[in-house]
Amino acid sequence: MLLFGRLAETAGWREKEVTASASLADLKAHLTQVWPELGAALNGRGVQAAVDKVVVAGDLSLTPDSEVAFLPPMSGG
Amino acid sequence: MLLFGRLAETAGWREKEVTASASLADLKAHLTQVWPELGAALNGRGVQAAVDKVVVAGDLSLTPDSEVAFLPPMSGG
Amino acid sequence: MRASLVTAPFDPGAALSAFAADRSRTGAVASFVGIARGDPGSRLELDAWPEFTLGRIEALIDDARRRFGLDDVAVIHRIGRIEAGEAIVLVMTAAAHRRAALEACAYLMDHLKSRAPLWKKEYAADGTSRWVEPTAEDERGLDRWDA
Amino acid sequence: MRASLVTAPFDPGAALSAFAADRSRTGAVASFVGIARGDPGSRLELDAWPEFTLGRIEALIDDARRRFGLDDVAVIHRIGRIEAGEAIVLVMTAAAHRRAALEACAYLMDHLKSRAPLWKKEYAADGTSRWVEPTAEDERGLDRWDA
Repeated sequence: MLLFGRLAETAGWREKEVTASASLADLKAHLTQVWPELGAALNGRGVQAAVDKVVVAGDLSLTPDSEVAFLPPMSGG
Repeated sequence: MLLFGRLAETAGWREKEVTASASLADLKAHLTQVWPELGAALNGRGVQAAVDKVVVAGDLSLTPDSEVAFLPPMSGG
Repeated sequence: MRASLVTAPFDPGAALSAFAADRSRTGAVASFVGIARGDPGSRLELDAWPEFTLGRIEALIDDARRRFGLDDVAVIHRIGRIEAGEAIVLVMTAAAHRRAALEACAYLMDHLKSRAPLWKKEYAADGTSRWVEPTAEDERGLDRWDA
Repeated sequence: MRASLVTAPFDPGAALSAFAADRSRTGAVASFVGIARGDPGSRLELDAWPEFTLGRIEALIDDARRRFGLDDVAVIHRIGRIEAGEAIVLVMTAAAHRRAALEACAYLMDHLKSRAPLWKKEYAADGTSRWVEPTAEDERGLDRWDA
């Protein structure tokens, strides 16, 4: 899975293979257990999840080869 | 005096010393007498007069060294 | 001198490179290029009264600068003969905010269209020609700024 | 490919020269350059997910093209380290009408600010830093396009 912007800074990593999770919610729970600070940040305002490069709202079931990314609020331009 | 754009084309000249006139209205009357087609064009829609590089509305008295220009509707950009 | 009238083709990009340099205090640079439309062989002739035209364009620039709080503005306008595909006019604005920079370009172009002493004649490739005059749409474009 | 992400400084003017060439069918070219503001020694770092970010910017370009009836659009966006005074982003649009070209630049910039997957961190000259997040003003800027 992938982290960007301040989420990557908080976690101290940008990319990692993590234990397969059945759903996004499970994955977040797992991340929160291992990196509590990241877990808190993932529930922060404006953080979005993308699964296989599609931004998703709410929970979603995952497969072992799902590519999950967490995106903090965007600031381009 | 000076003519621009389609007024210069109508008159066949761009710049001329003309007989001193006491006012803009007199000047237009004089021009109409000598160049009737130009006279008609000067009374056309959107034609403005500039005296000494200031656009004027209505009549204005002139001195022998006034610089008069007639400006057809503008189309820059 | 932020207004210029030029008689030869110019490269809008080269002008933008110079204008956008050293803008670390500004942040936003907008530009608009008007290009002569038409088939190959068609052209424009732009009549001007250079010393008067320049003064009027500079007055428009001052208006825009005050109205939109611009840091800088430049206008380059071709006069004389212009071939299809060549740039007729380039407007560039620098401001702290992107909306001000873009709006000011629209304001300047709307006013250049019918408030700058320039007179445009179109020559089609077949030799026919006509003087361009401001359209009702151009006038409506200006009304927008009176609010 | 009308969207590109670049890691080295680029010259907005050179890009505009290329974009504005051969536009005799188009007539109107607008551009916007966003420049890194700040004191000498300050800088930005722009994080991106290039293959995803590009796709999202291309989708924005398609939206703008349809919405404003554009003939062409290009977006160049820096990523990585950007020094004060360097161009961060260049948006260029080509259209038959000047208003469409300018409005499309505003639309694209408003959306790039908070809808393009890019993450900007500001480093002041004194070494302090902060992540930039969209402001309430940025969100209001977007609301304008929902009408």
